[in-house]
Amino acid sequence: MRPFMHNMRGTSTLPVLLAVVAVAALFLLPNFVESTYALHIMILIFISIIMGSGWNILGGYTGQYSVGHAAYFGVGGYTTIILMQYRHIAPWYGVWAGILVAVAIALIIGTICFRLRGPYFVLASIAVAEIFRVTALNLKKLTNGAEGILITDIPPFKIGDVVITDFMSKVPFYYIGLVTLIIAIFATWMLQNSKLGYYFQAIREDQDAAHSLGINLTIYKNVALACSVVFTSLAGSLYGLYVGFIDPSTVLALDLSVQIVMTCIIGGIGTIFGPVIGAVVLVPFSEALRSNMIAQAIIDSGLVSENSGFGFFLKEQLSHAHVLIYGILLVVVILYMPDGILGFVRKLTSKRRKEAI
Amino acid sequence: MAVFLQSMLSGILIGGVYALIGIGLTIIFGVMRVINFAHGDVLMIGMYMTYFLFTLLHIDPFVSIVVTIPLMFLFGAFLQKVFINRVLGALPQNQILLTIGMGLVMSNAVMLAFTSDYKILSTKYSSSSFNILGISISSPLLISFAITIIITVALYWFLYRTDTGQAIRATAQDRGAAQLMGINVKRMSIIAFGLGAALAGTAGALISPTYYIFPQVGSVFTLKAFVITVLGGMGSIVGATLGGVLIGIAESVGGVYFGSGWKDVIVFMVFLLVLLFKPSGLLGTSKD
Amino acid sequence: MAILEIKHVSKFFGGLAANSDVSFEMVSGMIMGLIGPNGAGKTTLFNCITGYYPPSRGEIIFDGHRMNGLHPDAVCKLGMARTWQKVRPLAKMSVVDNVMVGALCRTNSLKKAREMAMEKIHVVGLGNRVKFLAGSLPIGERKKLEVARVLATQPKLLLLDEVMGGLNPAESEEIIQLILDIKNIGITQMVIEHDMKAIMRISDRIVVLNSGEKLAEGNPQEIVSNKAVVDAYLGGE
Amino acid sequence: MNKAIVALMLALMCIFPAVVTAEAVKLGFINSITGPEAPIGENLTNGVILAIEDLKEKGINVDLIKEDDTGKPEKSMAALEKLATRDKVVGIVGPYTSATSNADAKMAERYKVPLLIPAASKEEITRQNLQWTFRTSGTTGDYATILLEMASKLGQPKTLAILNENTDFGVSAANSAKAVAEKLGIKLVFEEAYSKGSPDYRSTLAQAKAAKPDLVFMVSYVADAILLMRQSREIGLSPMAFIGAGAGFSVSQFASEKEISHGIFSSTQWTEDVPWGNSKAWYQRYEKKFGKSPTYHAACAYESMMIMGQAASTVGGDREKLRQQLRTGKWNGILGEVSFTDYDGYQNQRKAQMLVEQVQNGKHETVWPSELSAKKPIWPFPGWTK
Repeated sequence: MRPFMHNMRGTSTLPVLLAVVAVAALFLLPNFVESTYALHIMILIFISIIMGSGWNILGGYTGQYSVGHAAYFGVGGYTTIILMQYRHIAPWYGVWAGILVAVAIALIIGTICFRLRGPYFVLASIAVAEIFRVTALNLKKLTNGAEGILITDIPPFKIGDVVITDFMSKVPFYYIGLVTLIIAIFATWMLQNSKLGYYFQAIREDQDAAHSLGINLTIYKNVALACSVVFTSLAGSLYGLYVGFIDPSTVLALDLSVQIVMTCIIGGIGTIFGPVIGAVVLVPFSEALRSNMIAQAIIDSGLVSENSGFGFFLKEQLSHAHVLIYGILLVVVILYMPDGILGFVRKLTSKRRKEAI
Repeated sequence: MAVFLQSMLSGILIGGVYALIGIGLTIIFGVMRVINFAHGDVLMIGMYMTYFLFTLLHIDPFVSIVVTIPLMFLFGAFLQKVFINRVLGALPQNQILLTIGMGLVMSNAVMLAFTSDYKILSTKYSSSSFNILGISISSPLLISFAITIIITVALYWFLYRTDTGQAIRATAQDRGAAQLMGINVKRMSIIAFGLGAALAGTAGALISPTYYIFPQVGSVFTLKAFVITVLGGMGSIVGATLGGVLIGIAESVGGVYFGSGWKDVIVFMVFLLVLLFKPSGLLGTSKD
Repeated sequence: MAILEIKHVSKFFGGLAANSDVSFEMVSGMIMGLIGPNGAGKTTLFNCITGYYPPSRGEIIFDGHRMNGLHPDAVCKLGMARTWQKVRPLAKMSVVDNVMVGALCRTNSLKKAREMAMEKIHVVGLGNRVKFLAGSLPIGERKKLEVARVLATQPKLLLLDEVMGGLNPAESEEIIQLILDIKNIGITQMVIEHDMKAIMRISDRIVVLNSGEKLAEGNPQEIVSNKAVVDAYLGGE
Repeated sequence: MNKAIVALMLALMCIFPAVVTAEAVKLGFINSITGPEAPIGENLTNGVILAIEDLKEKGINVDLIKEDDTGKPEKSMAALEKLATRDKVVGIVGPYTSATSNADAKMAERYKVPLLIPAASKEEITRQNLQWTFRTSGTTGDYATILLEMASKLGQPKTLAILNENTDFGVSAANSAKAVAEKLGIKLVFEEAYSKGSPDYRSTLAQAKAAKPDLVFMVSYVADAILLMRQSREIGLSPMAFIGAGAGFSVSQFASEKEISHGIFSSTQWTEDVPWGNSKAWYQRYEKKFGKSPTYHAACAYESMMIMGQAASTVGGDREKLRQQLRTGKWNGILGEVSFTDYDGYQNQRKAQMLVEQVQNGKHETVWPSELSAKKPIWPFPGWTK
């Protein structure tokens, strides 16, 4: 391994230090923050980062744009929860089973679908996810169909006789999410700086060239998929356990697949921190839109009176319009920041640098 | 047997409308290589247009396509010129997300404007039918099937017999070569998207009397359109026509023999198999 | 000793024969020129040899291995590497990363791969471009990058598909020198080229393809004086 | 990376609790305002708007915080979380769907905030020993029971076909119907869960017809309800009776399709005919204000908000007191007398008096039970008009 400074593209030691500080701060956060609402948003951000990082390995680094990752998210979540609810297998074992099942399924699908390229692969990935969704709807004995599975209680996690956590508050989920996301980021970093990472990127840049350089496309694409699915499945399990409810229309939906891709693209794909930035921007933004906080803030700040026509419009209509705004945002980002926020920022700084010279 | 014939027939009739949706998508894909995730939402716009023409101006839905087609064409051309055009060279995932975003904007803008109520367009003939040999045939569905055939024939004439049509087909076959041959590819793209939107809008108009209308209705049809397009071979108009009818039949007959819950699985399985083993579509000539 | 034997290779696309019944041999250490008019089937033959298409008929023996049905990655591992007529840089990766991808075919260590890559980069003369993105290089340097990348896979046989295409005379001259240098290291090469002067200069032997068939084979003098070749091909120049 | 931290800080600033000042009763309302459930969600919103007006008239000022859950459980949880911890509301009305209600019910338990579910009918929601969750809506079991009991009294149906949409509500209602039918000795001869939004149900209906059922029980929302009946008419499916489990079959949009709606039964929790409260006047007021007639969802949401508002006005922001109020109180409004009791394995569940309506000449008429009915039921199904 070479020293840090060269490995992380475009970054140097200072940001790494900052990252360490940020992680430390995140670990201490629950001790200072009483608002469980804030913790809830943080946990959603974490889950979003984990699934984004997972997708990023396949989509960002290897260039295989799956718009069907909800399939693996759902398989992971369902496996863990079915095992817990019907077989009484504790989730910290079930999660591994979830990963195993998801990876096994992914490898079968990958072997079949990876011969497709470009838009054809995208469509195949959507079809796979839809097959999973409809299957989950129909296998009522296994998945309880459209009614979904409601978790009664997560057994307390014990080592020996010592209860580590009983999962009654959000804090354990917060830490599990945080640790998993750090692992996901670290794994991405490791990948980027390994033979695998080089091979993945070579496949992304030019499959045929990569093939001629001794890279077995089927094997390496499947390896990328497997790595990707590990985190996607973990995110799914974590989501299911945290929300306490799982049903096909939430965990196996096309919406979710799109959301995963969107997190990465908005942050910047094929970069370690792309999914992080994507999640940190998207989750609070959509929450603020959903709960009408933005309109409220505009009114509270005194810019617009609540009783004026515009104020009324903001208060009553903006909450209806949040998906619309989300859509507009998406269009604007794609048109004006096609490389995501990270790419945009990088372009700005490099421009400034050039101007300085 | 009666059940089988019944489901065959309604499958074929519904399939005609699916074909229109598929043809629209396939032209767009063929010419621009962009997968249009907003296709269903464009169809939804067509439905609302038909609905308001009917309720406000009392224009029969089947007559209203005379208005719908040109309007939707302009709408499609506008979308292409303002949005799609800017991502033609971009990464496929960016194109996909852009069209998804456009779809979200369309469906939610419509929701804000007209609420998310289900709108049901009730004509005198909405639920009329007649019987032949114990098989009932829905009159509006039959009319819409007939119109589909007329439009498809007109479209074939346009694409195969006019210069513009041939230029579109040439662009669909090989964008680069078409450009070298002096075809104004940009213009073709605008026309293609306009055509695609017009066809989707027409399909929307045709199913309005027998279906219902709400802002999110598009998603049902977007996925179907993909399946149809791939089945027929992306970019193949004949293929999409047949693909539409095939999917109509597969859904209808599959629903009977595998249960309607599983019919989508069957449709998507067929879709995957075609993608894998005959990526050029059922009709396409395979290139070794 | 023959390092590569092409035995009666044919390749059909639909009903069309892109190659039909092509046979020749290459001896270790030589440079074989492969020429022919456009559409003669040169690149198709490359693709058959390197595993992109399975040949419809015939056999390809490389270094004692039967190559039919092997995929390009396996072909590369056996020691045969190719460049592309239309260059294929890994655009968003740096020059050194591009070459490392080639080197990783032989090692699992990034450190070793980097050393190997740096060495090849210096061989082709891109030492001052190490950290540039491959996509930002001009065409001449992309061609060199492509050569460095295949060299890093440590091939016994190198197939170069029009490495001088689109280059100015000075750049072409650099590439010619590079090819001769590679020959001196002891790597066998097969070269597709349109520039007749260059191909005559560097080739030990030349195979002429026309409409998918082998028209002639011999050393440069023989080819220049071969009537069939002159009629079919050189005469047209 | 620096940017990431800045962004994080900004995000946190958005989230941290704002200063709260409240004089009025602070209540939350979670609903599906956008998303696929929005069409019905709108009825709930309208009902609540009327309730807030009426509460004001009673001198109860409600500071209502509306939250949209887009029909997704995790969004709904976020909404509840925000209401309970950041906005510090006393009580919450909502959410709409069964899936979101289920998720929120557990969360309400954790935050000890009274949650009053207006319209979700999945049985399990109030069968989990939850202390803080109350439900105004009847359950899917109630829907099926009244319909099948009525059918058994009016005729002697022996066989039953069930067609339900493959959603949480559809499946729960179908399951309840199966259980009730078994109790009454009615045999199930055909069952199909269809995926909603399909333009063509003809093949499924042709199959149902081939099974020759006496009763056809359907669960679907209005759009599919109209489609199903249109296509039943085309196919010529004509059993002893069509019975629909509320939802789509009980809205006026369905009834107005005279050709296909005449003679169809549906169960519901509220109609304008009921003698409870000032239902008739409320119906007219709703129609005038929103330009459409109210569904039972609207009535349930209205009553839920009325109950929540009245109960909360006396407790001065104390959630535990509010919970006691809800457990012990009795209210009289457009749903008749409402109280939340424990019975049949339910907790804090309103024992809903269900009604059966029949569409007669394009209008819903309450036909069952006889003591609450305005008209006599038409039995059996009169057949399709030509």
